[in-house]
Amino acid sequence: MTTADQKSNILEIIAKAYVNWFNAAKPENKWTLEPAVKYFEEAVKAREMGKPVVWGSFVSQPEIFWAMDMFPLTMENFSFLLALLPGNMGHKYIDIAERHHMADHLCSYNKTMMGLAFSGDIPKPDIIVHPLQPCDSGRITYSNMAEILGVPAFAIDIPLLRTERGYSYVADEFERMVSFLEEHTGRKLTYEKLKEAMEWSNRAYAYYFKADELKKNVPCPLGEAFIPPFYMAGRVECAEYAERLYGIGQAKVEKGEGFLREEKIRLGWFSTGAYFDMGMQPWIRKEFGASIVHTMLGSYPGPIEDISTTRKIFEGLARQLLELPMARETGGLAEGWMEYAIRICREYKLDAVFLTLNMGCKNAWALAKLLKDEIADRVGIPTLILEMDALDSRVVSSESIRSAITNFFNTILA
Amino acid sequence: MTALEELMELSREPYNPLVKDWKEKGGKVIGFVCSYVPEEILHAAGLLPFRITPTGCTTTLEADAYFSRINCTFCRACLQMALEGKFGFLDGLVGINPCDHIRRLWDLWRLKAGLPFMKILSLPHRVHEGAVEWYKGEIQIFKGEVEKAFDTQINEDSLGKSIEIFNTSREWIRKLYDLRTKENPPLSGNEVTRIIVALLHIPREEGNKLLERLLNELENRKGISDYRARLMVAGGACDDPEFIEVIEKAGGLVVTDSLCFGSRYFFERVKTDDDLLRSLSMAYLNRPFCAGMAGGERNRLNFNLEMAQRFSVNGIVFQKIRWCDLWGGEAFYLGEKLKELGIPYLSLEREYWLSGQEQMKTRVQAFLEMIGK
Amino acid sequence: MVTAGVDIGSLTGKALIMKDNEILSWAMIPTGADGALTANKVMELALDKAGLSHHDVDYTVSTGYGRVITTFAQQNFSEISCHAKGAHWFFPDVRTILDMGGQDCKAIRCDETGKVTDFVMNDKCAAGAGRSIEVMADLLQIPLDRVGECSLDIKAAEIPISTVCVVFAKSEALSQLRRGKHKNDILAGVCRALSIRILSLLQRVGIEPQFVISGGIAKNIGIVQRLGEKMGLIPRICIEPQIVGALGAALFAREQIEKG
Amino acid sequence: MITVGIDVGFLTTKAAISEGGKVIAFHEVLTGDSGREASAKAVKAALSSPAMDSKDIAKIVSTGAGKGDIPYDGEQATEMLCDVKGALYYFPLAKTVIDMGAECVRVIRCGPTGRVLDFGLNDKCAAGAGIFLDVIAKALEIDLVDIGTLSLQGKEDIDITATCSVFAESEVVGLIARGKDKASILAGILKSVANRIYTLANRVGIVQDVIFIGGGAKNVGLVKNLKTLFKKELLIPQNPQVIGAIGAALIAQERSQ
Repeated sequence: MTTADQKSNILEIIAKAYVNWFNAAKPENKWTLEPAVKYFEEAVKAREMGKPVVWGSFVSQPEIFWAMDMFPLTMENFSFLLALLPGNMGHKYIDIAERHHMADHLCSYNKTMMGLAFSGDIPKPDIIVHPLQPCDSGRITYSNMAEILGVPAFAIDIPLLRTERGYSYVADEFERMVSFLEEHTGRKLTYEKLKEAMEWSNRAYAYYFKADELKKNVPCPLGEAFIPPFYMAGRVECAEYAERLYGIGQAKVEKGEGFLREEKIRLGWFSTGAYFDMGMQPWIRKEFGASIVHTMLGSYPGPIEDISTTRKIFEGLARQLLELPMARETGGLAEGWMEYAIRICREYKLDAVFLTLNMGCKNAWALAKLLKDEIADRVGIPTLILEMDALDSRVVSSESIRSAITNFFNTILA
Repeated sequence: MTALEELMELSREPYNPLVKDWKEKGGKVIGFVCSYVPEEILHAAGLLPFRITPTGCTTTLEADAYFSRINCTFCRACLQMALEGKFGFLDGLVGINPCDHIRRLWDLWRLKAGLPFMKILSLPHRVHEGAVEWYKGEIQIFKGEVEKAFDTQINEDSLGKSIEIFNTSREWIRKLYDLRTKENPPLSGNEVTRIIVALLHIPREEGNKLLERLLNELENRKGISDYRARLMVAGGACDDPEFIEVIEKAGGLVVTDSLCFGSRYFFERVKTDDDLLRSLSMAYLNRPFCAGMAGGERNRLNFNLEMAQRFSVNGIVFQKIRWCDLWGGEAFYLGEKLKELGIPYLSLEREYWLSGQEQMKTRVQAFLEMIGK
Repeated sequence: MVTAGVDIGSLTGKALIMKDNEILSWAMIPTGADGALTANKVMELALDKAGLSHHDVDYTVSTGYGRVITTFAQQNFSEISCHAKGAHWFFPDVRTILDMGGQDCKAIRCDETGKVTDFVMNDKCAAGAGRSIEVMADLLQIPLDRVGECSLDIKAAEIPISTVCVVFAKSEALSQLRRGKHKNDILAGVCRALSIRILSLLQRVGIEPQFVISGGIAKNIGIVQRLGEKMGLIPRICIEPQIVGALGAALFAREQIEKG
Repeated sequence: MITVGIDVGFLTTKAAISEGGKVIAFHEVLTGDSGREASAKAVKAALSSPAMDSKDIAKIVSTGAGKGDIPYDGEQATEMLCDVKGALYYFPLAKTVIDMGAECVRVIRCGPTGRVLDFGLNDKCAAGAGIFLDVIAKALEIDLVDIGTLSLQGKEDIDITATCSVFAESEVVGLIARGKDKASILAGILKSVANRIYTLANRVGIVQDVIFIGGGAKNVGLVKNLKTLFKKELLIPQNPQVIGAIGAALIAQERSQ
């Protein structure tokens, strides 16, 4: 007997879920859900419309796929959505992965997607493309997944250090990737198509970068939940989202308004959150008057400067790729994350930091004390270290996470 | 003392007599943690390359202030000994990024117990032509850093000589492994692990002499016949002879392995008739893959099968240190495949030092009973 | 021919005497501080019941964590093999066995001859091992053999137990008691938590009928029923689940003689 | 005007009375089946010597695992705050407070005014918490209070490798079976517990003066092990287990002004 008995198509389930969320949303918020609704509608139909489906990682860029008229699915997205959908759907797939001897200590993002792929509850892709970042767990999972599903895969190798030599190595990898894609899909990448995608992408990155900068204002004008769907970067929807978000933030700043009526404390949330409890952030705002002005997954690098040639674009993408959320933190040497953390604490005028130690994240766990001490010594603000699993509520319940947070506010921030 | 006895002796503690000796003669010792670091470069610069093993470490008290309970105990043990000053005899440390734990070990060691010479190489995680070029470049830069730091020149000639020396010991070890294909191997698995650990901790010239003597001795050493089954150990880094001993005490003679403290480290010869740096990069990257190499599943599986067949093993013991994601992910694929192929397969998770021995013994015994031995 | 099997577990020691394929007698006593002593004692008891003495026994096999200190046994086998063998004697069509001892929990797969084909054990942490039931029974002052039925007779509502740690689960239960919750409702939560952990272990070897539960846990209807529901099949229970290991050992003893 | 602090712990419940910033009485009772009854009992007893009138109670502050369940309408304070307040009352130079209770080990860094700067908890795994010693005491068939003194007579050095308290329990049983003496086994157990506390303290950071409170501080064997690990002096108040309650009483004073 297996629990994968009752086949269910996760794509359709999530497409439906987004429609429901859209219908339930307040009129003024509907725009934030429009792109995702469209994206998953298309995702369900991608095959019929003859688009090759490519599975990719969330620390990668989809522009090239859109430009080649392929349909990119970000697998971590499913892990995330399955965790927050009612009924802990994610647990089922985590169990399937572990049952097949996938070590229980891998990241639950990866366990969920491996279980999902293995269960057959999501149609096999035509190709898998994954950069070898941000961690061991991600690297081995995508690689194994391709082998087990028997799907051609391309892994973008990532150098350790951010150097010119490194960037051009990654740019070369993009060239190798494109010829791999052309070979397996019979489609050609043209500069015109790529340029068009990059213009939309740049627009999204540029506006969101400015929106993120706005959050440095006191009070912080925007909530942490509003992040453009970068899995659609290279398409108009993502750009429009970013532009609109920036507009809202700008207006608030001009009126001197904050996202919170009264901003008592400015929090930075490094590393992942507890995504199985979507009520947690609102609770923190309400309970402690704290606004979360920076989150790891909500802070993106800027646009690409030079898109005059395909090679220039690859070189730009290479730089951007190594600065994407999480790659920026866990990639390279310890100083990379430490210096970035210090900069964020200062520029965003943080009063305290939440550092989540996701059960799978060997990097965060290994650097937690370095980060905490560095932040205390150089910025002089306290860090709450939260041991939890970002997706698996069975590891640490949201009750105990909330009580840890309450303790922190009632003692150190008292 | 026989060569075997000498090697057993040398394997006991990192700071062994030969290293002491080397230091007293004013020699410099450079440590490295992962088998992908090109030792030949260090050797050619007149330095003693020293593959770090936390041999004898039983606690990670101080290390755990930085590393956490979900980090690999091999790396935690290395950091512990570094913080205790047990690696005080090192003049430098060469870092590399095969996995997150070893990369973070490099960070924490550097920031909390820094050594005079500290450089890190960027290892590719996918083996292809471009990666060979990239790693050649890394080795080139590294060569320059070594030359600068120790103000010496490494030329084709000196590097060529060093490569030959390392090729020789690779050859001796291959011969040693050949002896284990016999029905009554002259060496037990834990002896072989001790030999390899010793070899990684001493000047290679000395090591080669010892290996040569050992091979002669073994010709008339009585083979081991009182075993229930022939086993192969696969998986992540394993430099702990005592772990192998637990398996062998239960009656499973370890006759071969696919470990980076074993066959994987020794089986690739470095070409000397071509651009040497390129040949180094080529040889190191084309070794039977570590789980850190993306898309290497078949490469790893085939190497395991090849070894299993050549040494006519009755089963494969896959072992990894808990919290190792690379081998923990690989277990998914390897487990599925070996099941399909009907090859008996036992998966053990361990900490660097033996804990819960009783449970491990039970598992191994049950495994032997399972394969009808 | 007379053979004996001795199973020294972390909580209880069992001995079983067989004549050819018939069980003559068996005995069970709690494992004291001295495992070797326990082995001797329980063997004596079993022999008395059978009206035999040591020299009537042709061959003895020991198993359980005390298998090596059982000095009078000629051979020892792992409890994993013994439980498969014993369960197969009761149910020749068994394919999956769950054995839950004091501190570890084993999921075993075997073939039509009762030979082990795959197995997994919990380790590092006793979460989901039999000990937790003991601890709870002791805390709630309910006899061990009544825990199961109580856990099924829910009064108000099942009380979820959040921690996996046996020791903390106990204090979590205690604080629930202090809040005036009913013992049964607490036990319901305990048994559910346990069966979920057992199930995930079983799923790692893959569950094929017939599914047999051996060891003390088989007497806990609360666990057995919950497992059955979750797996959609009815677990088979040996008449004397706790002697399955010793039985397997005695059967191995016979094989040893037949092998010569 | 007097104030009361109540610490409703897992094993015992403590009440302390403070007047004018001074601690004038305290009492400890077993928590038993009901934290409410236990706190009532403890407060009554504390008020009896010297005899005081409950009408004079200006404020009650409760802390500890059962702080939410007391038969008075008082306020609550976190265990960290109370530990620090109580520790500073006896040792004004306290910078680090280690509290080993039955269920939770706390390491707290504090400022001179009683401000909590940082803290670390071990409340996920029983191995390392006080309750673990309870389990071991039962396994060895000895009295919990004797563990410390007995362990000092240990002859040989035994390492307990098990990471789980239930496994440790059977490891202990196994050790006895192999004829090891109880004292040495206890020494090994206390070493493993001390190691866990030390690791936790290291992550938070250890600054002199270090104050050790809670039931664990009464265990001389544990204290000995910790001193060797910390290579620092450990300051221990007379009644380490009531410091939390005392802290609560003092906080009640501050809040009532």
